[in-house]
Amino acid sequence: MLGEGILKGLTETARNFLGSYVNKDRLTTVQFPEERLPQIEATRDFPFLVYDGSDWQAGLRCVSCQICEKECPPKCIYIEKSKDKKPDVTGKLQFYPTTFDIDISVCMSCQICVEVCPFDAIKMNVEFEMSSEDRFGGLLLRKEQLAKSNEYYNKIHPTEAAAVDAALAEERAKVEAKARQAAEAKAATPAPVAAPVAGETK
Amino acid sequence: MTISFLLLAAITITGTAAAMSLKNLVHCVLALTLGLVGLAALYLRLGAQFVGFTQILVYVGAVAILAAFAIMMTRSAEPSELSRSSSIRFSGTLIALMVFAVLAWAICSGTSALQVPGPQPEASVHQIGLALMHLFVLPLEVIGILLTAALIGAGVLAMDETRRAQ
Amino acid sequence: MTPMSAYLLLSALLFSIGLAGALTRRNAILVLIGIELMLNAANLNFIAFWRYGPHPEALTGIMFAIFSISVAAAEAAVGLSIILAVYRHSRTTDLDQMNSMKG
Amino acid sequence: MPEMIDQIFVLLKHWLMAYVPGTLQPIASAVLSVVPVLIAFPLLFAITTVLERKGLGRMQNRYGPNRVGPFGILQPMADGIKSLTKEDIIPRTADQAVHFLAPVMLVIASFLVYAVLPIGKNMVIANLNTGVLFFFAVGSMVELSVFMAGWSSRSKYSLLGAMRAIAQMISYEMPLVLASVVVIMAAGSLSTVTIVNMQASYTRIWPHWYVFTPWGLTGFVLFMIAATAESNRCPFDMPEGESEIIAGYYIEYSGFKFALFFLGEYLGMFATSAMAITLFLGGWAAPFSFLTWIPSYVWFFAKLLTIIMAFIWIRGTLPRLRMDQLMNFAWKFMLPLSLINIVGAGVWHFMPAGFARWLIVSLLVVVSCALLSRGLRRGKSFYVRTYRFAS
Repeated sequence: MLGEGILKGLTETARNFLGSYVNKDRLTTVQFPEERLPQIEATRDFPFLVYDGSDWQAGLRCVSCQICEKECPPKCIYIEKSKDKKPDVTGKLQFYPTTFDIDISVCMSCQICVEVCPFDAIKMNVEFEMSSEDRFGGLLLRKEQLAKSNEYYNKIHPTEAAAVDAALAEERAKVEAKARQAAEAKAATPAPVAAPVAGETK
Repeated sequence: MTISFLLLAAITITGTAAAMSLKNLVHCVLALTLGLVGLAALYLRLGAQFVGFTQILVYVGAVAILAAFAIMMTRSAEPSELSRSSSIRFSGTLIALMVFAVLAWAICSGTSALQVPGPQPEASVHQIGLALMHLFVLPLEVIGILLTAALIGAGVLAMDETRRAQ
Repeated sequence: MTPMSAYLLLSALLFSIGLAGALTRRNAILVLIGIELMLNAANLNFIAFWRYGPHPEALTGIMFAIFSISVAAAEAAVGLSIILAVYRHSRTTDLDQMNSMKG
Repeated sequence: MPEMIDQIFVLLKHWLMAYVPGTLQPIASAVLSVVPVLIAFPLLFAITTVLERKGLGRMQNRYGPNRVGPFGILQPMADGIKSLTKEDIIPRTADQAVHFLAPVMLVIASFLVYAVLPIGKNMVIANLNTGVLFFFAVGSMVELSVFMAGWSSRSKYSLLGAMRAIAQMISYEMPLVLASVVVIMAAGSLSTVTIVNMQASYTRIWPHWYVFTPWGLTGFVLFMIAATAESNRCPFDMPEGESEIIAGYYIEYSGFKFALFFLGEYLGMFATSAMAITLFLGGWAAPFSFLTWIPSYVWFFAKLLTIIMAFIWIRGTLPRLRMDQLMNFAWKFMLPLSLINIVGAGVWHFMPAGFARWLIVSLLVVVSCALLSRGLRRGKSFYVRTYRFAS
């Protein structure tokens, strides 16, 4: 008979309509600024720079090797390498970026920069409310805007950050052990074999 | 000669004259509807409500739309040359003018007895229905048959020949 | 009050406009519209004579106008479908080019 | 006292008219009748848009607009300000005059039909002898404005949309008129006021609405389906199918003219709904004799809102029809059924009152409906669709 399916459809929409007032499951919309879904841990959008310690200028892990700049597919990273060297958090002398800009209007969140970075200096952020009225200046992030503390990194990506910290600590321990060994060797035989290592630890 | 009559007459004449002289065929149809609406208003003014609204329903709602459809389907909306060769145009207009002159002469010399209307006659739908069912029942049936035949005939004529052959 | 001759003159003018259009235009659709206009002029005459005539209660003029409108509607439908059929054959609605029967 | 409240607007008008000098009386009377309608129905349009969006949202498991004002009820104002301040773009190749006239004519035609709709007892702008005919005659002018809009925009989408709209409107106008013929037969009048007065009486508590007869019910259903098609609403919104031809005939319009099209469309919907109420649902008459103390205009607008809700419900439920389904439905189902319905109304009129005529007329309608729906289904060959390139 004509009209059977229509009636079936009408009951379904009526159930949806009335049900939406009593049953939360029938209203799947999240009303964004007031309600937010919990973020999953693997969320990522734009890169930021990690620094250790409390002073971002001193603790920046980036040594300005410019690998990320070269690897970036849309070429949104711009780095100027410093002429001089500054001690990093372990006290080793390193180059540092005088300028580190990321144009997030160009960035495509591919995470290649994070994967190529040998120093774990660049990581992916979860900050997404970055709308700006100035599409050139407002979306070009400078070094000071990009620098975020390691604690912040630990907060947004706990598992990943813990792994990174463990790896870094292990490496530093290895370096220190090596240095100690070298120092012991130096103490035993004062030959200038471990000069570069000594230079590093100075 | 009241102002309302002159206004409606002006609308009717402008619309129909534009319909017969504009280049773009769609404009012609739109102007025609203007003229026909003016004519319907004249019917209303004469007290023939039923005919006036039937005029709008049939001419504006059906005939004008049909003509517009035909124009679209025959791709003649693009303006072409205004009309036939100038001699035909001239003689056609001349014939029309002569017809008008003869008619106007006849009207002006003949109808002096009927210049003043009687009291407003009643032409309610009820009376029209009764007249259609009593005195005019045969013409009504004939019109019914004619319209049915026209409906079927128009459908068959407009149908694609390949589909008709199937 | 408007004299009846005003209505009759108006209808005569309408008729002439329709006639002129039917005689001078090349497009078949417009010729059909011209014929419709002439029918309408006749309708106006019917209504005017009904209103000003001696026996308006007989409704003859109105009846004539109603029948005339229905006939005109049928005529328009059939005429336009004929134009469509012709167009399908000759790809034109120009009356001057429909001359295949010309000797 | 209820009588007084019922007639309050009529009395108010008479009271105001007493202060108007004699020469201005006709004009003042017209203005006083027309202006309330010109205010009430656009207001109803504003309310309907927000109700429709909220209702549709709930049916689709989402909130509707709920940002502007409490529960989003000020959304129409925001929309209005937006469309008023938007740039009015006219396509370069468009036919300027026709492009401008189309929305104006649509709105004028949509407003004109309200002249014959009785929105309460003694509340009608013009009690025309040929009211129903006037309604359909002026309603048919909408088609012309749709054509003007579609053609003058010089866009393929709008021309296609206009062609679809006109084909659909012409096809569904016939069942619309034929469905209302049964009421005209029963009432013996084309005047809307007379038709409502015929229905505003009661046997015990039950009203004499035409919808409570077999032919009346069939006529009502046919009228509502045809009215849905006539006002281009879902599931008959082929002319403006958003996913195919974007907005159909008014795609090239922007700013306030677009809003005018929207207004015209909704006004047309209200007008046909109000006509359905007038013809079948007793107009302003109360549904039970003990409820007559509620003012008549309240009943009218309550019925109108109910029908609008039904429209929204239908829109939230049904998918869009295909063009051939649309045409087949109009010509192979609606038209024959409405003709049979007229025969049924005639049989009803000439049979003695009683159970027998109920049975016969109901059987006539139900059997023909079943046969016609079988006929619609026949000739349709279902087959399993294969997607050659997908798998």
